[in-house]
Amino acid sequence: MKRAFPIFGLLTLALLSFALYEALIAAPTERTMGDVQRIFYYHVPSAWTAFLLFLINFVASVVYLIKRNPAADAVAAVTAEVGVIFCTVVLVTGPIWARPVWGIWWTWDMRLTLTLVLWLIYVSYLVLRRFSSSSQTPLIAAVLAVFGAVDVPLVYFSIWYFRTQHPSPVMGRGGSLDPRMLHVLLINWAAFLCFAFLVCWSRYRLERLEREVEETQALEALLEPRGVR
Amino acid sequence: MSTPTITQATLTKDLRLEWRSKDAINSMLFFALLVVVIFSFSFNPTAEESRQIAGGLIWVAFLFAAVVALNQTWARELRNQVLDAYRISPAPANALFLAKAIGNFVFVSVLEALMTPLFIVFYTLRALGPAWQLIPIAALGTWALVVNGTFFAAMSIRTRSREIMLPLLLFPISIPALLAMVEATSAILTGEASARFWIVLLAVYDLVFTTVSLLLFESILHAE
Amino acid sequence: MSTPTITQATLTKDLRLEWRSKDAINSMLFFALLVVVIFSFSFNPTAEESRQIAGGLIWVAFLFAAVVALNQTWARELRNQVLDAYRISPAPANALFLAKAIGNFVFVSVLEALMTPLFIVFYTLRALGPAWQLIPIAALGTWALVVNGTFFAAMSIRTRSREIMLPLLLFPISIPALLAMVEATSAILTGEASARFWIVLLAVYDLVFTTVSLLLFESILHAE
Amino acid sequence: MNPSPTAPPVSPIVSITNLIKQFGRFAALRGVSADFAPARLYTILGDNGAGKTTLLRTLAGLSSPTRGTLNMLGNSDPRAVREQVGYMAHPSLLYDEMSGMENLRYFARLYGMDDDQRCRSAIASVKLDPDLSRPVGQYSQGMRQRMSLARAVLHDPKILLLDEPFSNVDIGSARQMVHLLAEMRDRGKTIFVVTHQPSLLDGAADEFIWMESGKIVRRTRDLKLAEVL
Amino acid sequence: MNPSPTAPPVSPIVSITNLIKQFGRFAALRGVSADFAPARLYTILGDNGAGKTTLLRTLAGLSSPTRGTLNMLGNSDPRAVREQVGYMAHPSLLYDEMSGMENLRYFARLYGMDDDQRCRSAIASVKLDPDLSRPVGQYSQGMRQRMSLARAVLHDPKILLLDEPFSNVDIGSARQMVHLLAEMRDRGKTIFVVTHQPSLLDGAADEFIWMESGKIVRRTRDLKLAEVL
Ligand code: HEM
Ligand SMILES: Nc1ncnc2c1ncn2[C@@H]1O[C@H](COP(=O)(O)OP(=O)(O)OP(=O)(O)O)[C@@H](O)[C@H]1O
Ligand SMILES: Nc1ncnc2c1ncn2[C@@H]1O[C@H](COP(=O)(O)OP(=O)(O)OP(=O)(O)O)[C@@H](O)[C@H]1O
Ligand SMILES: [Mg+2]
Ligand SMILES: [Mg+2]
Repeated sequence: MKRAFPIFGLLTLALLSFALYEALIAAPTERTMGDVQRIFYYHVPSAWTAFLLFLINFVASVVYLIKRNPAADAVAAVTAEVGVIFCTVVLVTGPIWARPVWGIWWTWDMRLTLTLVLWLIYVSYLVLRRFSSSSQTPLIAAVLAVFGAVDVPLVYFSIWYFRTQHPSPVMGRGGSLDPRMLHVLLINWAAFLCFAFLVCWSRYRLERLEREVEETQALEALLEPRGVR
Repeated sequence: MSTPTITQATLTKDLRLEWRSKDAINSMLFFALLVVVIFSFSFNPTAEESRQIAGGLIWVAFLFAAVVALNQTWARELRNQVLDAYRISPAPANALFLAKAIGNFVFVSVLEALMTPLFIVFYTLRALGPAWQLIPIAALGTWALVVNGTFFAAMSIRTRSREIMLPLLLFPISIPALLAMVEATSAILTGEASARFWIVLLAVYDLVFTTVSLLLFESILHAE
Repeated sequence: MSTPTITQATLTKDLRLEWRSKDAINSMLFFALLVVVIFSFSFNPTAEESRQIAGGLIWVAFLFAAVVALNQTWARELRNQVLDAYRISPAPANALFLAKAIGNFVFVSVLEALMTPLFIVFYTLRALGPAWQLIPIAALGTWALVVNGTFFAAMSIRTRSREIMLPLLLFPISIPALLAMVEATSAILTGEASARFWIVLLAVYDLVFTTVSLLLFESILHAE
Repeated sequence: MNPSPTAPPVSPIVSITNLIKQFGRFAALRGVSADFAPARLYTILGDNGAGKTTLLRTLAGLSSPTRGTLNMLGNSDPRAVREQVGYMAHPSLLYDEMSGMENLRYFARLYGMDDDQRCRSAIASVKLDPDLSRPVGQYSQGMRQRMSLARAVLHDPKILLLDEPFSNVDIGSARQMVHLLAEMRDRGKTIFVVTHQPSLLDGAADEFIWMESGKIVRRTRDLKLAEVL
Repeated sequence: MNPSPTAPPVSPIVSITNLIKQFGRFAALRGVSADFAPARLYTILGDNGAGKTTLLRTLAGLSSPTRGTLNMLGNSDPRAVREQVGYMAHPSLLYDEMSGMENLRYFARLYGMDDDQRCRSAIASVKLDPDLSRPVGQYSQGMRQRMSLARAVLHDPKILLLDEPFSNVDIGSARQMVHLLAEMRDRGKTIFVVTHQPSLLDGAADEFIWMESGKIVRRTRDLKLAEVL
């Protein structure tokens, strides 16, 4: 177990660099957009990864509410953090891409808006975690996570119907996408998934360690002669 | 000890107390006037323009007024830790939640009732669509704000710097509801589109979150 | 026991409590972001008419932020009746008032500083007039909101039905300030007119009401 | 933990085993174990910060133990026997804005009761005037204290947890309250009284329980005044 | 009102004439007249609702008399001599969010003092630890009570008004507090203590003042325990 971590780390590193090569060099240049389009290989995978992590967060939270086991809470905390990071990447690469391609930084296209709202929800989740007093944090956070997850489909529908005057700018899926591009995209996504997993893993271990330390400290506090009142 | 009776008891208790010190209502009215006035100064619109923005205007005002009210929801229960008295009693947690939510619903509705005429006057609004639909929209929309607001207010009891916490939790979750309210209202005011979809969405939203709240409130209440 | 030292002591005490957790600033940033997002959902930024009222929109947003702040001004002093400890001390009443007012001013100003750039981005605002003037306007306007707000809040501490009407009676007084802020801002955004008159008006307004508050606060504080 | 010298033959109504309560790193209860027989009047003594309130709150189900188990009325979860437990705390647990009668009426409803007569007698039993229209916030401290006791006994619970009921109460009334408690004990109630004026309960109490820095250190039949003074 | 048997030859430091305090139609003080000599320790006794707190609040200048005059340190307005008066109330008058030391530091500033040493010694004098970082809100009731006393004596006032300083305080510490007060009296302070545990002050107090329904009914040199018990 202890050894598995660094090994996996190396693998991820290799995969990432390969993906980088694929994305920047191997992948064919997009006709109309030119090289800017290559940002696509980071944009989309991070989006998908973020969504996946938020999903895990939801599951973990539900598990915590039922079983009340701290491990689930740790998982929820970690996935939320990393998810928000990847979501931020999407929100940054998006506009960077949008600027040259559409000539504007931001539009209220449904996908963009959805990402933004998701980001808001899970940032508020993190804020809550930091602000609530320790003993109840897991419970309250889990509850909020459920609220957030339940909210997502509603957000989706509302935005889907919202301001339809703005045509969705994102180029069609599948068919129009050059298979080589798709290939690179998938490699990148795989790399991102490994990377995300790696980060989550280490954060998770850290989380657990902190809690163990607290436990032991508390036990010592029990043994030591009563301190000042 | 059935939920309805407790709910009713708690609700009447709260309403009576609020009525004695017209504190909340006053601050909200004060606030409402402030909002309407500042908007009426910000520009005086032609009937056409005002129709375009009135929906957003009204609902943003309502949203923030609601936050002011919701922040006071649990204040009374926290003084002298009366909440503990409820927690050790066999009364069902949901009764308390419902009572508080309904109470807030009443407040915000009163506020809305106070503000709407002001808006209509200031902006010479005239609905081109079916005006009667505005009533279900207002009701559903208000409940959407209030049910989550009450729940999150209860959650933020257990956090540092409560007052700022509530909007942080409430706003992101309420976005779809807010969208629905605004869009539905403007749809009816301008009469350009039908508000049916939005009304349905609001109804679903209310249904979902009322259920979730009722399922989870007990654990929040008894969180130490 | 000079007013400045006490003011400074109280202010630092309050600020330390507010910012005890480093996260406070982040949470406020987030709040600001939320407000702006809510607004851009409610007032389609791409629509021309909402661009026109941007001046008003900004001030409403600031107003909301102010309300959030003002609502918690005296809460801390009332718990455990700490206010009594102040009242029996020889410390000058005005020191307390100034500390609270300045505290609120800081809070609201920070929020404004955070929100403005967001507004500019979302609404792609561009001042056609002298933009730098917006700073004195914001400062003066915020102080106008805050000084009255703090005072009203203090009065409603000891709410008997008689006194609670006071804020509502005094409310019309704050209209000129609101008018000035909004007009000045839009004047500068549109660049059509000069904002000088409004700035002067705001300055005078602040001067007058700060004086009045300082004169009257002592009697308010020691009202039984 | 030396077992009670008066270990009751009857099955205990409340039994605690190795109860530990921690606030962060600080342990307010450090392994409390004890059995309590029904129909007794127990007096809990101890210095400030000894953990008396914490113990009572745990019994009332208001705070959950960090470790250890407790069993009340044959039930391991205090919340399951809420109807049977009455708790009086340091704060009044009353609405300042309402009159005493209005307060009790409301709390009676919470326990599924709805008769004024009962509220009136509860108030009368603590020597207050049921018709006093003054809001509780304007009561004198001692009056508030008594009203709070009335709230605790309102639903006539089997187990009564009183946290310093006599503080701020004038001696005369305090003695009356003691009589009231003794008589309730004779009617089969089990009563726990935390107090710093044990002399008041001398004679009335069945057992005195000394706490020190989160532990029960002594249980004695009668109060050797020498030990406290 | 029989004049005090011990009418002091020295000029009184506090003298009250026919003090009346009404709350709406209810009169909490019904014509109180008395002179109090300096450098004495007065104990005020009386049933709940007798008007003790109201009297103290009036002396502290927190509530203004409906009728009647009072004169402190030769001054007819209590607010004029605020530096010279210390008041301890039922509520703690402390910020729950701040540690004891932070609280005192702030209040010291209000009295134009700015030295930590003084705060530390004040806390130490009530047998608490100045370095206890726990916020006051997490103190036990008795700890809070003591900290509140520390606040009252912080600026070392000539006149000290203490409203039930011993309630919730364990007997040992209460006795220490009494010693502290006696010694302050010897240093020339005039001290008024409202309490329901007069036995604590037996010997220490110079005079016992009995109040009944808003009047002073008796002033005696020593406490005939018979009268209270
Ligand atoms: C401005 C901020 C932007 C945001 C927040 C954003 C957000 C997203 C998200 C969340 C996804 C994954 C959702 C899904 O695949 O269903 C996505 C996919 C995608 N985005 Fe963006 N995007 C932005 C800008 C852009 C721009 C400027 C382009 C290029 C013109 C673009 C092109 C794509 C493509 C091609 C996909 C993957 C194909 C697809 O899933 O349909 N995006 N974007
Ligand atoms: N919420 C809390 N967080 C941290 N520490 C706490 C908390 N509540 C109590 N404590 C600490 O636990 C210890 C025991 O508190 P507790 O109130 O049980 O004492 P007590 O025996 O009731 O004292 P008193 O007789 O003064 O009421 C105290 O040192 C107190 O500071
Ligand atoms: N603000 C108020 N409004 C109306 N009545 C009040 C107010 N404050 C006190 N009273 C009444 O005045 C009477 C005396 O109150 P006070 O607090 O002085 O009694 P006390 O002697 O301090 O009693 P205790 O020993 O219980 O503290 C009580 O009947 C109380 O109800
Ligand atoms: Mg206690
Ligand atoms: Mg009193």
